[in-house]
Amino acid sequence: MSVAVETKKLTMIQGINDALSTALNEDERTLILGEDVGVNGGVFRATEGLQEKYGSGRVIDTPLAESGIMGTSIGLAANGFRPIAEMQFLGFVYPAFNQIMTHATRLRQRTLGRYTSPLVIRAPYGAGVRAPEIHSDSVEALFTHMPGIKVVVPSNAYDAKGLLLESIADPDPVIFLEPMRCYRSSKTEVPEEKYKIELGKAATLKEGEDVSIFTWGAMTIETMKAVEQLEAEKEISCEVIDLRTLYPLDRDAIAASVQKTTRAVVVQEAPLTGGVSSEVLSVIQDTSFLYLRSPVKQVGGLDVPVPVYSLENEYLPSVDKIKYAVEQTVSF
Amino acid sequence: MSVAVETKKLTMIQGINDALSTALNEDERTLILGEDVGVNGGVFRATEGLQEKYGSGRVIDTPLAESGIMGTSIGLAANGFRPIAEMQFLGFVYPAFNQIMTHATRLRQRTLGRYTSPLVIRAPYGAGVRAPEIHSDSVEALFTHMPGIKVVVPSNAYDAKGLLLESIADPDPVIFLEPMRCYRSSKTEVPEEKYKIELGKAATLKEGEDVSIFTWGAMTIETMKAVEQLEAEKEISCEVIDLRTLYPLDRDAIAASVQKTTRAVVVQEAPLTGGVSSEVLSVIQDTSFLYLRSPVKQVGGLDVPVPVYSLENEYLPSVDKIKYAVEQTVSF
Amino acid sequence: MINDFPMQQLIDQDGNVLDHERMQEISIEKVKDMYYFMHRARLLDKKCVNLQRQGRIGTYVQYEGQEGAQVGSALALEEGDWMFPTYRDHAATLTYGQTMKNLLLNWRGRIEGGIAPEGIHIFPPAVPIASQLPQAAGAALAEKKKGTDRVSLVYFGDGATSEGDFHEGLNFASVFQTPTVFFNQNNGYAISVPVEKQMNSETIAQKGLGYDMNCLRIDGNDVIGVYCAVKDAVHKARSGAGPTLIEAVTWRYGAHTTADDPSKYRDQSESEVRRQTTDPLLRVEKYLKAQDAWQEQWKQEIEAQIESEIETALEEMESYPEPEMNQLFDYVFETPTWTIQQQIDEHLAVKGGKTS
Amino acid sequence: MINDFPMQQLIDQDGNVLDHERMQEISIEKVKDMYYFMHRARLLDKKCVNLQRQGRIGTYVQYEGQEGAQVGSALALEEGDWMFPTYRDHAATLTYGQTMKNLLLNWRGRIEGGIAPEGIHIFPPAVPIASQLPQAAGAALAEKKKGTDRVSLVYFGDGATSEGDFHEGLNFASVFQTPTVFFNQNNGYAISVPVEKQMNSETIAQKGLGYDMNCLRIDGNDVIGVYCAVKDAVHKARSGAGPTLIEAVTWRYGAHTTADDPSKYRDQSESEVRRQTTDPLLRVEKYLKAQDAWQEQWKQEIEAQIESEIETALEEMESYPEPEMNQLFDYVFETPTWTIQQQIDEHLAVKGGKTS
Ligand SMILES: Cc1ncc(C[n+]2csc(CCOP(=O)(O)OP(=O)(O)O)c2C)c(N)n1
Ligand SMILES: Cc1ncc(C[n+]2csc(CCOP(=O)(O)OP(=O)(O)O)c2C)c(N)n1
Ligand SMILES: [Mg+2]
Ligand SMILES: [Mg+2]
Repeated sequence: MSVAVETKKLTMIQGINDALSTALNEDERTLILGEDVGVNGGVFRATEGLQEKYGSGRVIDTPLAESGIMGTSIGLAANGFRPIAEMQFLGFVYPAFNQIMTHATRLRQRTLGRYTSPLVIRAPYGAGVRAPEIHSDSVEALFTHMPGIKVVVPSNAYDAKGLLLESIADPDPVIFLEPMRCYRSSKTEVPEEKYKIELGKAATLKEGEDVSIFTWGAMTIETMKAVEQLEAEKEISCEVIDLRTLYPLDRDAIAASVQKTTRAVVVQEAPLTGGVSSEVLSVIQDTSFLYLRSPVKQVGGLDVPVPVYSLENEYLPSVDKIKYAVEQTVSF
Repeated sequence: MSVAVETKKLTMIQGINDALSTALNEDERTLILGEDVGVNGGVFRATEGLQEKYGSGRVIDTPLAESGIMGTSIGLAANGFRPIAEMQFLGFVYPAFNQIMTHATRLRQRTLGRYTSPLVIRAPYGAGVRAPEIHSDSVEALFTHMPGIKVVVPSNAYDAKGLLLESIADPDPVIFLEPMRCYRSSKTEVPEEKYKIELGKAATLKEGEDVSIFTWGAMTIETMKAVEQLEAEKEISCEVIDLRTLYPLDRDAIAASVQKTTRAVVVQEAPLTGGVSSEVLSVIQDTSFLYLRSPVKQVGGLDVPVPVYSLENEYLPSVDKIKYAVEQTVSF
Repeated sequence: MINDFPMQQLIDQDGNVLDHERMQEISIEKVKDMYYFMHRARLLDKKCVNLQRQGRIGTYVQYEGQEGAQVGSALALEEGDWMFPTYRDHAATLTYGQTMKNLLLNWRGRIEGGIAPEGIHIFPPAVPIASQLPQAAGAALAEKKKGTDRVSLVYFGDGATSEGDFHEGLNFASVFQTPTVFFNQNNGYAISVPVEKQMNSETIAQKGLGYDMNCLRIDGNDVIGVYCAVKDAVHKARSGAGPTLIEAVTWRYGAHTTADDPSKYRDQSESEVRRQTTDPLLRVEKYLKAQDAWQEQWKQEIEAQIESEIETALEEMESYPEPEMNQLFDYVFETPTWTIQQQIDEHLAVKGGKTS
Repeated sequence: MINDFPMQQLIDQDGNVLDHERMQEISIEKVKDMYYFMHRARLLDKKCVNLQRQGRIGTYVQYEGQEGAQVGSALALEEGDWMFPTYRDHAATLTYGQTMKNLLLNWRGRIEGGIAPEGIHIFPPAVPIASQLPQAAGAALAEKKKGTDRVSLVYFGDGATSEGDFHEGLNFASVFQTPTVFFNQNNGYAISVPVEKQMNSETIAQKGLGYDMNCLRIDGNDVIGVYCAVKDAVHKARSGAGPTLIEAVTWRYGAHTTADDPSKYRDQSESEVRRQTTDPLLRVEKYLKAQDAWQEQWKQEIEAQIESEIETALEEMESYPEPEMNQLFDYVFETPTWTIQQQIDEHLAVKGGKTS
């Protein structure tokens, strides 16, 4: 049996807009709050047209105060709504850190389930789009270490729509990080209808035999480029896995891939030390120690503040660095 | 040649007070800012007697606002002073996160050295003292992943004094985390005179042959207990290393120990996922892959919010859990 | 500025009525109720200080002296309203329906201690100072969106006014005109820091001016005055006239918590003087006496009743089953992640003595 | 409330003097200086918008329309004072001594762009909104502790007043009575959000009341009025009378940044009307004309001079050497940690083509 599904080719930002509209349409409790999300439709147009369609009572321009946005969202969530709070850029989530860390993530436990915070925090993030200072931080690791919140990072329109709808439906807080470089870098076929993608499940972007490369978000772009060259130039067969959810990681997918290829490289954009890549290493160590033929190499941003844009290409993991790491791993 | 050094037996909190007094006495630019640090001498008495001695212009009771404390300290540091900002508990550092993450740690880079923030953030931290909610968080990993700040954790009076004096002298931001359980858990001989301990250097608490255990802060207490039992009951010879500085880690000490014992366990108090222990694993993987006979085991707190005190012993890594992990590692 | 914000009273500290018209609304029975709730709270507080000394509960946060502010405000709420307390507001939560048993459990470090009986909307006491303010604005905004006339009432101290969240909470509430009452208890101190070092302004009430918010300053030890002021603010909120900031001036007699030594930073004899002069219970007693409505026997009756209530609660607390481990795991997410599940398994493996 | 905070002017929009006494202090030369600095800033701004369109610089933040507020305030500072600008305050920093070359480099994403010449205390432009306010309090507190009479002047927008750091900065400054001038440019919008949605109050000046801080509201397009008001505030600060909050009402003609499309959220024709009516340069021109002190030739002379200055700066910018990699590494810590050193080595190994 085959079912005809209507699809359209969308950029990731369109996929996100589609998911938001779907959620607003389907459930009256869904609200969007943030800076410039209303009339302006968001600085990246993620919420374009939504206030017009669903009203300023549901797509709400807030004052410029991230802690206020989060605190208000927690109150709304505990009292029956499903807020989607936008942080205009992830680099501006820090003022809201206290609300997220001590309240959003803890309310269910603090009340043994009486109150919950079914909310989503959306934030554009990452470097590589020549944005001003502080606009380019990739601090997903701050949230993977925070008990009580799930961390999701899509890399394309299809995943973005499905993962965002699942995040909104999730009964607990989810932080949904949107790599700015992926917003318009490609288009994918996206079903017009509603669908969800389970959180905690990685996607295999490419199968391979010699080495597993784990990555997510914008680094999928660099990684796929590196892999293309590696396969052509060096005949190294690479498996590429887009982790998609960073907490909880897809332990089974990581283990299965490493156990097949016996080698692994992790590519992250964030500063190397203390990043999510070290956690992927933990999972590999735990599940696949005896399979490993060489040390897991981590490729990451430098342990320096994300610089202003003239230096961002030097900061970011490059195709060459990924190739270098993969070659080192394979030839170890 | 031998030099007679006057020492006194101090608790860790006394060692800290001694270091603060030394720094205030020696350098006029040193200031202390925080909630209740003045007249009250701090809720743990870390600053006891200091306002009396050095005046309310140098030991300053601030309004109750952590972001204000940090922001003001940054302005003072950039303009010639050496502020030591106290966060009353580490669980209350979150409102100051933005100032630390986007300013204190970046000022030197943003100005190519024109302005700097030679400041120290002190904070009591960790569970196990039956403190109220949110008072017991151990979130050192949030800072080890933050480029531009060093992370120091003493476990006894001698280290505390030497490390704190070095942190104050450091030309860049240091976050100095004081495990509350160590404040009065033991006394050590502390020289009366000034001395410093280099940051980034671990201390070997005990030499051993079969397995290296890396830990820091209050977990040194649990670990030493576990080791005593393991050696007595199971004849497992354990090397115990107190990392003392979590950023930068003591790579050489970690490598040397693992290469000697060929096995490693990391014990941290923080929730397991995304903690500093994964970073220790990274260093081991990078430096000592071929030496390892078994996967590095990590023992940590649970991936749950630090609970209120009736449950904190269930939350914290226990002596039994450490023993279990060491045995698993040795018998792998 | 302080002249613009006189400390409003209905009853002065000698029990004299200052606003006869307003007092028409307040029956003697109502006043006796207030006294009852204050007395109940105070006896519990005294008991808790003793329990802490005996090591039967952990570090305890006293509120003695603040019963007028807390009880008066709590009584102005109705069913379905939302209360956002701090760690010090147990007189308020107790009055609004939290059980004594749970309050005691709270000081035993039990999660149950922060949960009110089904149907009573009390958030668990906020520990990170001022963080509850934007949340209270959010909960009230939810009611407004649902089209009810329910309100939220949020407690916070003088020290809390320095936090960014105080400002953001008031701003959001005023911008969205949420039905929220911001109820400040200015007890003069944030741990050791007197209000004069906390702020440069002479009143907290005036901080409402920056938001064009209704704001006033009242005597927090005048329970009837507190009740009326909060009632008015609640009424405004219900009828769509937006939030109000109330500064209730009060005093804690004791230490910040049982872990604190107030003699380090203030002369405790001031508390002794206040007990004789501005005490909220004493004031009602004087008022009732002046109205010829005070019966010593009644007082003894309610006291006996409260004491037996406390004893019962204490027994319940002390015989309460030990916490289940699953409280740690089962409420982080609706469904535990594999990371947590793996940790449970290992935890149980170690506990069960299975060490390999 | 708005009546308590009338928008103060020295010169009205037709160039008429409203406060003759005060104008005694202000020589025609001084006014011409102000015009010169405003014109210089405006020409640079226009140039930058063009450079961005041509792709010669990155996303750019316009300030056209706000030159009165920025130049008037900057001129009130003296050597050794501290300036804390935002991303939009280049007319101020330029006037206070930042170079055109560096401003241009700033928009090329160069670190040098945020650094002022040696001896001029300008902090790099703050991007996280309002974060610079407590820092400005801190820098001023340092001067006070050193016993100098130097002050800090901090810029921020209407949107910034919603952040917790606005509140904490003002509170710290008022509690410690730091010599700080909080200079708000209320340009009506925070990106797309009009000030009416940002706050419930009609003025920003009134927010100073909560701190018992000097506060006033001025016409930000009246450069002379701005200069005098800030001069007064600076004088107060220098003489130990503490901080001041100034709301300067102004308008940005253009988009929030070159990445923004203002037609999404407002009718841009309002900017056109304002160019003809409230423009800060036009006003000075009218004033000078009324004083018979306007020479078209002088204007052309300064224009030519400014244009050549801009051309020189542009050349310097475009011929500026590419950034050195070491800028990334060498300024994280005074001495790089091994983690960074290892990353440098690997970085160079890869760059050097040494792939194993
Ligand atoms: C964000 C934060 N910082 C610091 C603390 C530590 N602390 C607990 S109570 C307190 C003083 C609070 O004073 P106030 O707001 O006046 O309330 P009161 O205790 O007098 O009722 C402080 C500093 C905290 N709980 N949260
Ligand atoms: C903490 C933070 N949140 C969000 C942003 C994104 N942002 C940049 S400018 C701006 C609006 C600022 O408005 P206003 O304070 O009025 O200053 P203006 O831009 O009008 O000069 C916003 C929301 C930011 N830079 N920092
Ligand atoms: Mg108080
Ligand atoms: Mg603005």
